[in-house]
This record gives sequence, C-alpha cells and structure tokens, in this order.
Amino acid sequence: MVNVMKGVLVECDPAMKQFLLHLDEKLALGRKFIIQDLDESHLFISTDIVEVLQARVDELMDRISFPLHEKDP
Amino acid sequence: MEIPDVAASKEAEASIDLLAIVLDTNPSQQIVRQNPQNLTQILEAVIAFGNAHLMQKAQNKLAVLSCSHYTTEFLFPLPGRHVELRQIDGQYEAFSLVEKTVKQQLGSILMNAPRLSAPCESLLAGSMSMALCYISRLQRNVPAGVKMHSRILVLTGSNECASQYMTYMNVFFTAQKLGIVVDTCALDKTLSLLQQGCDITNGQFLKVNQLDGLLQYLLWVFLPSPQMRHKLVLPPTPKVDYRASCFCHRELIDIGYVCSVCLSVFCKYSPICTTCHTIFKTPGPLPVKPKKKKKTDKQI
Amino acid sequence: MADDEQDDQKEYRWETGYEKTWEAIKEDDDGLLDGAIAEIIQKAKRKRQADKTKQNRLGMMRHMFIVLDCSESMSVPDLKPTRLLCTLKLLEIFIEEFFDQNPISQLGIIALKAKRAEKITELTGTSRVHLKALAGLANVSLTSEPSLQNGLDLALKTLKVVPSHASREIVIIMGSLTTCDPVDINLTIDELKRERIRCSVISLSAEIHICRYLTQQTMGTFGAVLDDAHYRDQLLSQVDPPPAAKTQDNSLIRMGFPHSKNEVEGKDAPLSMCMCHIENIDEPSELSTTGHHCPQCNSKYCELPVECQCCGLTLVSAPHLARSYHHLFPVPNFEEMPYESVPPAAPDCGSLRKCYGCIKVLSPVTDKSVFKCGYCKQFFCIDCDIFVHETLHACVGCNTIPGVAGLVYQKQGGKAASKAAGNMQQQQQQHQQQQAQMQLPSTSKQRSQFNM
Amino acid sequence: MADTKSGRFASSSAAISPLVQSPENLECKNFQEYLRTRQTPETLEKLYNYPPICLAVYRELPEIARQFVIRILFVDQPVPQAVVTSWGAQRVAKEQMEATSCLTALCVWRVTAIPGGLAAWELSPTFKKSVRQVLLGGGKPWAMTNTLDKDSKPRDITFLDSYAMSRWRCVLHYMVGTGGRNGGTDAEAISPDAVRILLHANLMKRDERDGITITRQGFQFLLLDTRAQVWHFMLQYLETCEERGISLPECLSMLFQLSFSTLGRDYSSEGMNSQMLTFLQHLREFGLVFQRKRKEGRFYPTRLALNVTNKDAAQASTTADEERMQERGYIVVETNYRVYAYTDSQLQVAVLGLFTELLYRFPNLVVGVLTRDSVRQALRGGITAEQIVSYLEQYAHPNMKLVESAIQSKSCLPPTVVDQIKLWELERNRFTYTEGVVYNQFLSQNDFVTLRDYAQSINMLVWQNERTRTMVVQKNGHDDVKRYWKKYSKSGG
Repeated sequence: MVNVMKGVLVECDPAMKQFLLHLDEKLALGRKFIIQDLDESHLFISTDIVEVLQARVDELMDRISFPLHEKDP
Repeated sequence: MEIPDVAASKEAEASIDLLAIVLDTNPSQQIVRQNPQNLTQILEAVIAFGNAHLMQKAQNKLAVLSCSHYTTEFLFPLPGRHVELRQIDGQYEAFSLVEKTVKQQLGSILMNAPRLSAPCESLLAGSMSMALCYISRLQRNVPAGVKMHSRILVLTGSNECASQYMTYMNVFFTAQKLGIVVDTCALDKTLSLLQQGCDITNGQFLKVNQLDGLLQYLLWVFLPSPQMRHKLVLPPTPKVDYRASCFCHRELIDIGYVCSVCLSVFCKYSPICTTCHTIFKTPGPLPVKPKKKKKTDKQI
Repeated sequence: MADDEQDDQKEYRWETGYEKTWEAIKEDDDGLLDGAIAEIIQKAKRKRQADKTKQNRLGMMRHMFIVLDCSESMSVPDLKPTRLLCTLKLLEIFIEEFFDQNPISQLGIIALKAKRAEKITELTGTSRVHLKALAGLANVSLTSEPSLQNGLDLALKTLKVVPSHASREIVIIMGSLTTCDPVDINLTIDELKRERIRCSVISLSAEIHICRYLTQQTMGTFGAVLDDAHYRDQLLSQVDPPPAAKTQDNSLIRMGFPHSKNEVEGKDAPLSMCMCHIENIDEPSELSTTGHHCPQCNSKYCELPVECQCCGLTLVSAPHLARSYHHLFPVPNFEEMPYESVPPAAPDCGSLRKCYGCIKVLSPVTDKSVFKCGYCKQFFCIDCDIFVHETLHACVGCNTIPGVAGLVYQKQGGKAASKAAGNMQQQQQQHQQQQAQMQLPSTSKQRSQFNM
Repeated sequence: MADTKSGRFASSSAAISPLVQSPENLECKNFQEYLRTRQTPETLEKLYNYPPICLAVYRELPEIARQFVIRILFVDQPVPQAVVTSWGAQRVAKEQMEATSCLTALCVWRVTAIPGGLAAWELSPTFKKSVRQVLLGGGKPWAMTNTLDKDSKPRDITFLDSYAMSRWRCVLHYMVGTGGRNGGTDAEAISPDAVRILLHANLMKRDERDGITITRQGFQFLLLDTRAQVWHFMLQYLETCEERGISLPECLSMLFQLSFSTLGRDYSSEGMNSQMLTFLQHLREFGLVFQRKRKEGRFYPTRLALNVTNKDAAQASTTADEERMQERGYIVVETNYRVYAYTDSQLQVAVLGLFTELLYRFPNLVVGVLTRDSVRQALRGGITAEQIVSYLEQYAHPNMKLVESAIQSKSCLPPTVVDQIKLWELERNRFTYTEGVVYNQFLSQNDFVTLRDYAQSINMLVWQNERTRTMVVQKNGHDDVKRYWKKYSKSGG
C-alpha cells in the first residue's frame, strides 16, 4: 500500500542541507526530525520542529557573520 | 531573450522623444502655386501630426520650423511669446496652444513676406541646421539618467537647392554623429539628396502622391519613434545611388580621377586640376605594390 | 646639440611665470561665483576654437602608422589603470575619430615588443580590423626595452611603396625613456627625412632628446603628456589632416564609385559572396544580394571605403569625399561681442534676446559674451558657436538667409568653392527627370489667400 | 537546484506557523491594472465619455497598441483583424499579441464581423469620439476651464511646491505618529476623511490600546517615492468615494484633468456640482490643489496633481525645481555602511530609523549605520531589500550621483553596500518551507505516474521524483488526492 506521512517540505541549497543532516545526526535539536531525504536540495521534516530549526539556523547565521564595523564608544 | 525586451520597453517608456518638423512654406513651390489651399491643408495635417506625437507620451517634445523663401523661423515653441489661452472646446490645452501659436506665427510670416520677384529655392539645409542646433541644446540639458531620442521630419514640395549640397552633407553627417534620425516626406518632387540623408541616418523617405491622405501617411510612417520602428512593418528604404558626378561633364561616373588636394572628381586624366590649379606629375609607371598574399598587382 | 636651446620656446611648465591661478576666480559684481566660473569655461572653449587656423592645402589622403611602445615601462600605473590600458582606450576613440574625419585614409598599427617591432595590423581603411587588434593587445606581455629604430624601419619599409601623392605619417607613443637600437638611429632619421615621412611623438613619461630631434627633422609634433585628459587632447590633435608639405607632389588618384546597377532591371541581384570576408575564418562571408560591386572587376564588398583586392582600385562613395570638404572650407571664426550688442526681439514676443541658432533666451549672467557671424550678422550663444565650428561646419545664419548664402562660399573658397557648388547643381539635374517651369505668383490676390 | 527529473510545481503555501506563511505585502496597482480589476465593461464605457480619462488611458497603453489605435482612429469602418496583425513585424508577434489583448481587455476596441464574414476590430465609439475631441477639438470644454479674471495675488510655482509638500508631509507624519504630538511646524492633524482612507487602505490599523498605529503595509508605503504614494492614496480614495456618494467617473475625470493642466496657472471652480466641490476640498487638504480661501472660485493645481499621470515625466522632467520639490537628495551612503542624512524632518528620521541604527542626531544632520540587525529588523517588518535600496537611491545626495558616475555603476550607491543588503535578505530566506504530505513506496511505476499527474492537474503537487517514486502534495490538496487514490486503487484492483 502507498506509504503516506505528513510534515513540511524544506527547499534549500545543498550546503544548508548538509548542515540540517548534521543537526539531525548529532541530535542537536533533541531528536531526529528528518522524515525523508528527497534530493540534494529538498528535505521532508516533521512539522513541529520548524520553529526550533529556524531559531537554530538564525543563530548559526549570527555566528558566521562578523560585525562589519566596530561600534565606536 | 525575454528580460532585455521587457527592460528595453520599460526604459523606452521613460525616454523623451523629440520631434522637430521642418515645414517648407515657400509660396513658389509647384504644389502651392497650383492651389494655395494645399498649404492650409498641409498645415492642418502637420499640426494634427505634431499633437499626435505629443499625445504618445507625457514627456514628448515638439518643435515646428517654417522654411519660407526669405527666412527660417520657429513656429513652435516661441519663448517669450505669452499666448492667452482659454479652452474653447474639448481639445487638450497643450494641443490648442500648439495649434494657436503655429497658425499665428505662420500667418505673420506670410503676411510680411517681401514680394516674390523671381522663383527662389527654399533653403532647407539651413533650416535643418537650425533644428540641429536646437536639438543639440535640448540634448545638452537633459537631466542625468534620462535618455532623449530626437528626429527631424522634413516636409517639402520644392526642389532641393543644389547650391546647398555641402550644407546638406554636413547636416547629414552631424545628424548621424549625434544619432538623430532624418525623415523626409516629399510632397511633389523627387529629392535625391534628402533620400541620401535618410539612408545615412536610417530614417524613412516617403513620396506622397495624393495630398488629402497626408495625415494618414504621416501617422502610419512617421509617428512611430525610431526605437520602435523595427517592431512595425514600414515601407522598405529604396536603393540610393551614391555615385559622384565629374566636375567637367557633370554626369555620373563609375571610375574617376580624384585630385589629391581638393578632392574634385574628373572623368578623364588631365594634367592640371581645374579647381585648385595644381599640376600633376605625369603618371609614370607607378611603383609596384608589395606582393600581397593572393592579390595580383595589375596596375595601369 | 647646443643649437637646439635657442629655438626652444618657453615650453617647460617650470619655466613659465608663476601663475596666480587663485586670482582667476573672482566673484563677479553680485558676489556670484558661477558667473565667474562660466567665464573661465567660455575662455577655455574660445581658446581651443581659435587654434583651428584656416589651412588651405591639406594632405587628404593619409597613410599613418601608429607605433605603440609595448615595453616594460608601459605597465607603470601613473596613467590609470596602467599606461597600456589607458592608451588602448584612447586609441579606440582616436581610430573612430580618425576614420570619421578622414574617410579615405589608411591606418596601420606596429607594436615595439622586447627590442623587436611587430606589425599588428596592415594599412587598411576600415576601423573594425584595428579595433579588434587593439582588443587583442590588451593582454600582451610587457617586457624589457623597446627598439625605436626597428619600429621606424618597419614602418619605413611599408610607407616607402605608398604612392607619393598621399601624405605619410608615423605617430609614436613612447612610454619608456630608453631605446636600444642595433645601428645609429640617425641613419633612419635621415632616410625618413628624405622620404618626407612626418613623424610625431607622444611621450608618456619625460621628453626624450632623440624623439624631439626626430620630430624636428621630419616636421612632426612632439608632446609630453601631463595626465590622461591632456594625453587625449594630444592624440586627437593628430586627427586633423596636417598641412601638405610644399614639396609633396600631388596627382590624380584613380577611384571607383560602386553603383548597384543590377537593381535597375528590377529583378533581385544575383547571390554572391563578398571579397572582404573571403579569407578571414572567424567571420565567413555569407551569400547575399546586397553589397558594393567594384566597377572594374565586379568583386563585391560590404563596406566602403575599401581597396579592391583584385584590381587595386580604391572604392569610395560620394559622401566620403563630401565628408572631407569641411576641412577645405572651414566656417570663419565668429566675432566675440558683449551681451548688450544683441538687438532685443520684437516687443510682442517679450523683447527677449535670443540666440539665432537654438532660440535660447540669452541672460546677462550666463551668456556674458555672444558671437556674431561676420557675414550673416546673426548672434549665437557660446554652445552654438562651438557646435557650428566643431561638428556642423556650416553657419546657420549664412545658410538660412538667402542673400548671404552665396557670399560665404564665394569669398574665401575662391573659384574652387563656386565650382564645387556649381557642380553639385548639375549633379541634381542628373537625378531629376522633369524640369518644371516656374511662373511668378506676383499678384497680391494670391498672397492674400495664404494668411489663415 | 532540484535535479532535472524532480521539480517544484505549485508555489503557493498555506501553513500553520507564521514563519511558513509569506507575509502579504502592499501591492500597488498602476492605472491599467486598476482599470482591468476594478472596472466592468459598462463602467469603462461610462468612463470613456470623459476626454481626460481617455487621454490617460491612451497614454497607458503599450507602444504598439498606441500605434494601432491612432492608425484606426480616423478610419470609420471596422478593420479586418488579419490587416491589423500584418502591421506588426514577425519577430515581435508576442508583444503584438499582448498589445491586442490589452486593448480588448480595456474595451478600447471590440470584435465585430464585417460583411464578408471576416472578424474585424472596431474602436469603441465613445473612446474614438473622446480621443478625436482631445486631439482635434470639438465638443464641450472640460469642466474647470471657464474664463477667470487675473488673480489679484498670483502664486508662483515654488510657493505651490512648498505648499503641496507641506500638506502631503503632514499626512505622512500622521502615519508615523510624529506629526501631531510634538507640535512640529506642520502640526495641524489631518481630517477624519484622510484617516478613514488610511484605515481603508490598511496602511494603519485601529486597535484599542494605542489608537491608530501604522501597519506593515504602512511602512512599505512610506518607502515609495512621492508620486507612487499619491497615486496609491488616490486609488484608495476613489474606492471609498462611492460610499460618500461621489460619482467615480466624474472624480476620476477631474483627477486626470488636474494632471493635464499647466503648473502655475489658475483654474475656476464655478459650475462644479457639490460633490465635485467636496472632492476639491479633499484634494486641497492632501496638497494636490491650492486654494486661498474655501469659498474662493479659483484654485491652482500643484506638482503632486500633475505627476499623477506622467509618472515617467516625474523623473524625466527637465525642470530643476522638480528636484527641489521632492526635497533635494539628502542621504549620503558611504562604503563603511555609514548613512549621513542632512535632514531635520521627523518623518525622514523615522523612515531612516526603520532600517538603520541611528547613532548621532545633530540640528541638520542624522548619522546612522546600516547594520545586519537593523536591516534584518526591517526585513522582518516586511520591507524588502529592493525597497531599501530604491529609497536610498531616490533620495541620494547630488554629490553621490557625481562621484558614482565615474564607474558607470547602475546605482549611485556604493556597490558593496547594495550587495550586502541584498545578501542579508537572501540569508534570511535560505529556507522555503511548504506544509505537505509525502507519498512513497508506490507498488508500480504507473500507479505513481497516474497519481502524480492527478495531483499536478489540480496543481497541488509540490515536488516529485520519478526515480525514487516519491512525491509531495500540499496539505490542503491531500484529501482530494487520497480520495482519488482510493477510487483509483479500488477500480484499478
């Protein structure tokens, strides 16, 4: 019989997808959230993890971006 | 190929189109002498055509010059002339301003025209050079980032005045250099020089045979701006004969001799140039050109 | 060498008096700066205009070689981005302008690379070939020293066989201060002098004595470049044809005027390939019906002017000749007059003072001085004056007021002018078939119908 | 990015968490879209009775359409369609098609059959009559042009400009909420009518706690240039004017007539009915028209009114004072992301505050810096990078324009700053979430193909991959697909 699952399709560039896979393996968000790996730029993840994931990604973004100018005193 | 077209058409919308009409109002034109009413009819068509051009886009500009036998003057715009204008009918204010100024100005020109003793040619090349001066001034003051495309439309029924050949050529080369298109609407005579001008500046040349369809001809052939003429099917440009005619016998020649100093053309070899009196070295055997790859160096 | 110093006019900047430039900018009467600045701009424009003195005999047919120094010194970035790239950019403008002003001339490019000279393009009349070659030069490797003598010899070898009626010129763009030549360069200079080849040098660094000597011997010009704007002026000054040397003998040149006679029969011209693209591989010539056919050997060319490869006949069209006429009949310089001398127009149109050419309303602040044509007595603003003299080459007033028109050409062109004008008269008769008879609309009744 | 076989189809997304849902933005309609969406053929017909509207519609048409109309303007009998299609050159057939469809959509011309049975185009008579009137004259004069004696105290253009801008800025100040409170120079609050329009256009929303506050669309509205703001505002006004009992065609005709008037000339308001007079008062309040006293029979259109139709003319106008009217460019953006705004107006400081971190405040200068957080905060507020860049370009200081022209870059802002703002925007939405249901482990290939084609037909298919026989369907499309699948598997066996 055809297997049916509910969730959220995430489309992103391959680099970001690797990051998500890494988060999934390391159980960084507490548990596995990837339901199915569709192709190198699409992932199917469970619905409730979306906010946590977005926050984690934003935090990553903050970490990798350096302040463009030092705020003088 | 989609994106550039959209960008091109969007930016074409923002560009200004300037049309300068040079109207030949010389009373000694064949077409006017036959029936003076023709001049009124031509004037009505030109005014309607000018207003149609202004109607295309809000920022379009129009200039109308009259080239009569004794003077060349601007009919529109007239800086300084304050025309009191009240809208009398449904016509858009700006259009009735054009109509009123052009008619008033042309009326005053024709009124105080000196008596015509002998038929004299209309100095069209001079009027075109005046239009070029006006256009180059407007092009100089265009605000940054805005493009202005300009063209000159010449309407004439009289012959080309051959003594102005040099001015015609200078006007055509200047127009080509400034990217200004020269269109010509011949009402009566064949105009070979203006035909060459249209060919050099890739403008439209049209000979109108019946006068009452003039407005429709103008709207069909001359109203679209040069940038969009490739989008419409317009009459093809006739083949233009660029041959020179020799100074001595005045007929068109295929092979001629050109004096190296004053570039005057002769159909046979003569030891002295009749124009600048330089004596030519008799053509001894010319030194042989170095052997080019496959070229035979046959030299008389 | 000592004798050179006397005839050196004061050319070095450090020798001229101490210019107090700040005094030039004075506030005019009502404290406005832009009035004063406008004045300075006008003076600069006027000065450039006045330099164009009237020449009478010009070498119209020009064969010119551009010798471009591609040595190591050309990579110096004092001209942004590097000397070579700046030069290539300016050469593109120069070539366009050169062929625009001298349609029936030919140009060739020689590069001085690492002590040897290499011919980049042959002497040809179309600018496309040169522009492509210049693009190729952009990434040439700039090493070691140039050899001036090799460059001059290579140019000499080609120019020697050029027919004597055409003026022969070499323009050298010198970047380095040194040149290493196999033999004594004076031999080459003497031979150039004998062959009457005019050499001009534009030095991007300092003035090199040998170059100064070369230009003096061959009556060329020498210029050391201050910045890129000055460099551009120096280069573009080479565009105008040089005054023909008295000794340069002139002769009648045989030329062909291609004419598409096959159209006459009305049916389409036969499909044919054009000769000019026949050899080059990257743009193969396609079968087409349009093109210019050489009257002598009927080989087809897409662009004029060109030299027919089969029969060696120069193919040119009438407008090409007409384009060079304006060198022969330059418009006389206008007389500078104060603003007040312009007669105000009729009171009903606001008695304003207007420029005759572009009907710009003249204002005392910006148009401090106006220009009056000696013949047609009309007044022009500064921009129209420059436009008429530099681009249009025809005075608007003289060409619109009937009586005056003939006057201008008769006066200074002498017989040549009226002859040229008369001839063109006949040329029109050729084109028009019917010869309409003119009657005289002298009755006032007819004139009354005209007013609206 | 997706590999060749699989691809995303339906793009619309409906999901539970706001993150997933894309925020709806301010959508500005140009005149043509307005006509197509708002007007039915009957109302269009009524509109075309007014020459000013026809002239405005004519100028909005695409280039080729304008040529077609003017060519058949003076032809009385219908023109066969084959003839019209032969007018356009072959390679622009697509553009010609668009022009033809646009003309039909706007009911400028319509299809009729000529005796030979051939389909033909015919200009709608009212449109043709009005355009001929505009071009050649005839018919009765336009509403506001009866003769007027000389104005005792004539107003010059600079006065009109400053008046118009001060009135308009007062509306914007109200939106930003800085106008009324601290008693700035243009302290008069705006009329309730204007507030009602702002609410109707949901540029502002009313909630109990802090009264009327600006919405996300309000911010985006602030970033538009003055001309677009006036146009959008007037469109909203026209929608509300039906309830106020003002007839739409007359209003629109009056608005366009103002935009075709000449600046600096006075027009008379006698002979206008009461509705039009109230409309005139509203225009006076928004700064499109100047009138010394309420009851005076004379008014002056201002540049705001003129720019309503010639939107391209606004940039392309050659008059220098055009610059002064739109507050001469005052923002200098430097390559170190510093923003120096030579302004003291509350409004501009508030707008700058949307996407920059304000550092110092001087009497005539405000210094801010574009930081990642400030721009992200604006992006979160629904403002796009494109809007920020176009705002900075539009009000860029003239010296910025001189300096930049050397490197002929498209915009006059330092390219590094422009790219960085766009990168910050891309960085935010590296993910696009779509709520959906995945189907996989199909038994046979044609099962997969039929179900996928069905999902695609109702365009609920979001993603599919033939090789792994997996596909994702949108959440709300799931039950139709399930029902179809049950029916298919029962009948297919």
